[in-house]
Amino acid sequence: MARVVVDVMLKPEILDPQGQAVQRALPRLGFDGITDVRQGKRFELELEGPVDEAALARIREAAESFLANTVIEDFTVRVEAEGEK
Amino acid sequence: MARVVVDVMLKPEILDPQGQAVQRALPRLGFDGITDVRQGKRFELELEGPVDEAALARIREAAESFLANTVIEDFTVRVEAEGEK
Amino acid sequence: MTIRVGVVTFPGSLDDHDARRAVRIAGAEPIALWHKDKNLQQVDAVVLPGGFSYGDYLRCGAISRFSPVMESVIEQAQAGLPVLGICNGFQILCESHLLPGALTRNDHLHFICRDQKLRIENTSTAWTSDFEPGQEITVPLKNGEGGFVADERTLDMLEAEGRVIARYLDLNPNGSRRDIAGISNAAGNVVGLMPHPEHAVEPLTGPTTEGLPFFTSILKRLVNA
Amino acid sequence: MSLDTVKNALEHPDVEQPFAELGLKPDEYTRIREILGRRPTSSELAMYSVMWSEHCSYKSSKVHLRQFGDKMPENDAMLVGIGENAGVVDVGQGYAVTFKVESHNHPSYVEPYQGAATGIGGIVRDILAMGARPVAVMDPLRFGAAEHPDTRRVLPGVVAGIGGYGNCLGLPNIGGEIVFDPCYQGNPLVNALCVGVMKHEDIHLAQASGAGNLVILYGARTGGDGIGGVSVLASETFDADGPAKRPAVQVGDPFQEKLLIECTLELFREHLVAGIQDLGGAGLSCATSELASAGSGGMRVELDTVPLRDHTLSPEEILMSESQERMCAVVEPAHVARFMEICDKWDVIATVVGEVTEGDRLEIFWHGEQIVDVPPRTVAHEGPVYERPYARPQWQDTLQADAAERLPRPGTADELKAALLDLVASPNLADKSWVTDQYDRYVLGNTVLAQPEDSGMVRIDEETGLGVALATDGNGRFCKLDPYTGAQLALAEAYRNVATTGARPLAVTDCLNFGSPEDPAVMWQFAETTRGLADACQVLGTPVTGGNVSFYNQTGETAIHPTPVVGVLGVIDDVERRTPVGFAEEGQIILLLGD
Ligand SMILES: Nc1ncnc2c1ncn2[C@@H]1O[C@H](COP(=O)(O)OP(=O)(O)O)[C@@H](O)[C@H]1O
Repeated sequence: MARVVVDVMLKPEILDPQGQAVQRALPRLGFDGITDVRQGKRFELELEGPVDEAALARIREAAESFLANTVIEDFTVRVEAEGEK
Repeated sequence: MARVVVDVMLKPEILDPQGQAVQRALPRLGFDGITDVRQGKRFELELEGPVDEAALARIREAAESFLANTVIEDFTVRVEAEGEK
Repeated sequence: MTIRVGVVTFPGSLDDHDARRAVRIAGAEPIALWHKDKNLQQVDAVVLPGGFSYGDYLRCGAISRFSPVMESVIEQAQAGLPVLGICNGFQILCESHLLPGALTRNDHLHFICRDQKLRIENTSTAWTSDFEPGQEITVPLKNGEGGFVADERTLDMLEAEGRVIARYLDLNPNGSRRDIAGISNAAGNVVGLMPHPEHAVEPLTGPTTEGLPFFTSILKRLVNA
Repeated sequence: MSLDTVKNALEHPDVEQPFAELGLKPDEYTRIREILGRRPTSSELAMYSVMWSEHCSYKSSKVHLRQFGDKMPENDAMLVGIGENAGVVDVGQGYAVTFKVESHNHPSYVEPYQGAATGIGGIVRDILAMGARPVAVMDPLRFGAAEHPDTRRVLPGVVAGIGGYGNCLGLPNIGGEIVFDPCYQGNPLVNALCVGVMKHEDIHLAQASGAGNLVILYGARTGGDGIGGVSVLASETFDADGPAKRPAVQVGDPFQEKLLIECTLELFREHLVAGIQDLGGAGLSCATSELASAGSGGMRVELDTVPLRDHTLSPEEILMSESQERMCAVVEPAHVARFMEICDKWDVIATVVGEVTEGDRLEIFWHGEQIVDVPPRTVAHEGPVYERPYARPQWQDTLQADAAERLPRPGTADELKAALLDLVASPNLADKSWVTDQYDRYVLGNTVLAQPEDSGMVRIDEETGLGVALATDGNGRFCKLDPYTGAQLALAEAYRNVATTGARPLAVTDCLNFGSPEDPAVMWQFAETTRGLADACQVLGTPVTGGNVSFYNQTGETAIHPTPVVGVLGVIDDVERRTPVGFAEEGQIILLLGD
């Protein structure tokens, strides 16, 4: 069993109201020095078989066509290293 | 300027309807061999100053008290390595 | 004497006007409270209304819980001030840890608006004393994140202490654990409820008027106090 | 790279300009040069190109829409007519109501959720800009075949977007339509209606008058949203690296819009606003030129004061940006401080970006250099007008000859049963609660009728029970068979739906969804539709107070069915006396009216 993580973030040029709301709230809560916040999604996929290039290619395809909306979002796919949380 | 990433995931014992919906849809779209999917949030925070221990401690505090609801969610904080996307 | 019930307006509150109307129809005086204001104007009770405060962007209620008004609400609720949180208000109460558990995304992932049947399970709280024990009512429900969750121990504790104040009947609209629609704190002065009793106070605009006792309960309690 | 200033345009008159890429025809470009007596600067070119687009200028539809004014029935209720952001009618007891239906078809096909969401956001700001509190929305929708895979992509996103935005704004959804027809497969119709209420004295207009008054931009920061088209200009003004990516898609922020509504209503309440305009399509180009054009003076704008979300934007792009959730107000200097206080109370960013001037020019500056100097009317109100050729298509006869009488009829009980089951199961007739359950119909506590009723109804005065009813209808198949009669049938149906609630139909709004106006057959459908609607409005005594035209709804060469969506507004003196559909109790007598 292996874990693959897909991170999906709004493209930088797209308005991110969620991230902005968090950013505006942080100084009010006493957390300063944070100049920008973007909020995105994180998917953790557990794979049955080995994470070889073929498996990763399929996950990239799933991310492209389904997990992310590439009209407004970018994504990255990576294998989570053993023991990483 | 440095980027700190906060990942927030539902605790394993809490039902994750979004992750489940994704998991159910994947085989229908022809993506097999994925035994579990969890969906969480990813925050990218841009810091003004250096990311030293003090800065990280403050971000951990913000995650604990604000970015995550620790009744149902776990979080991790990490500095994004140079050039990582 | 007139009973004064404060209704807080957060940025993004939507049902604040409706909550004030319900308070008025119940015979009390509604007082508008502003999120930036710590002063609760000596109200006798507080309603945290429904809506999408701060857009519900981080988590529902997560940002509002840190507003100045909540400092006072939290402090006074702990001292016994009756507080009712409806929908977004319930979410704010959980985020504030005045109530246990959390409200999560509906299990079907959609926003849902429907006339919902409930059973009132506890009539000894500040906000439910005007109901008959076991009374079944229908009031509107509308939310996208209304699934109540808590760990098993907390759920057992809520059941054992009679703190589940309302349960969904016929259909569980959002995947709430144990069909929970509303709960109270241990003292019974703080109540959180996912459905919207303030939309069931007039025959013309609501499915029933069976939401009204939530607002008349508080009157009786305060008058008798 | 270099800024194209007015001075530069004079000194370098022969620069070749990408007017065609911006959608301007050669003669339109020539006319701009005539108006200005020189070549336009790139900022001016940007402004003219968006404002003279079909969408903003109504250049193909204007000559036909005039009938709504020419044939307007006598009607005392009309307070503000066609031409403003939305029409306003008197509903008695000192109240006025404003309502309008608009399209957001193309954006909703590209990005269903955000396209539909920003469609709601846009129409709500139109209503707000009239001085009214928005009180309800409706959403007439048309999709391709229910079982088509792309409908699965488009429909859930559209419905979630309408719900996501409308629910978060706190506006009850009191009705709409969902129609499936293969003709909408590559071009769904997402129309959105909003209705707002105000007192007569609160009506506000989009005009900038009074030299010395300040122009305040407030709401969201300006980003690169929806400026795909102008990137041609940007690529000329940017250095070798080229411009940063510009999104073609706008993202809505309903929370920001809710703040904008409450903030604006408080500004109105304190009488701080002399003129106001929402920023919709064409953004600042539209708001500044329309305000200046409708007012008595000119306007001077310092464009570099506009708060930005993206600091790489060029002045041309700032002028064209369609970033959502912004408004532009004209304010007397004495009121500016209080104006800013109220914006601050609602956490709304507000910035003085310019002032009303004595002259009659719209002048825009960028870090002190003049980049625009135009007569505003030529941008906003005196754009090109076309008498497009139109002709009844030859296939119309064949189509009409293929009459319903030729279809087989169910003969036996079994066939009847099967026909009935088919009807009941058809997506167009089946229960719609799977959609309407995703919309909040209770918020604000004044919804008297909503789904499954044929009209929505909201109370506008809690003391007296005064209320309004609204219905929208449209049938593209009828209109394809006969656009003149089809439009009238749509009006008649909406009119009946309102009347049967007990309300008195008062006024009409319409969204005219058609194919390309450059196709004479489509133009004929359009001409027939407007003629039919104007004639019927005259007969029924209900004026058209405003609406929207959406052309170029087609896939390749194939146009959608001509689809006018007609909204009727009625007034009821006491909502207690409304008549819901359905049998109320046993023993009631059933009557059939009409034949
Ligand atoms: N897109 C929509 N948004 C909101 N309400 C809708 C929508 N589509 C249908 N409705 C509502 O659902 C109900 C049933 O719609 P429909 O089946 O089209 O009714 P009818 O055929 O009687 O016009 C009506 O109250 C209508 O206003």
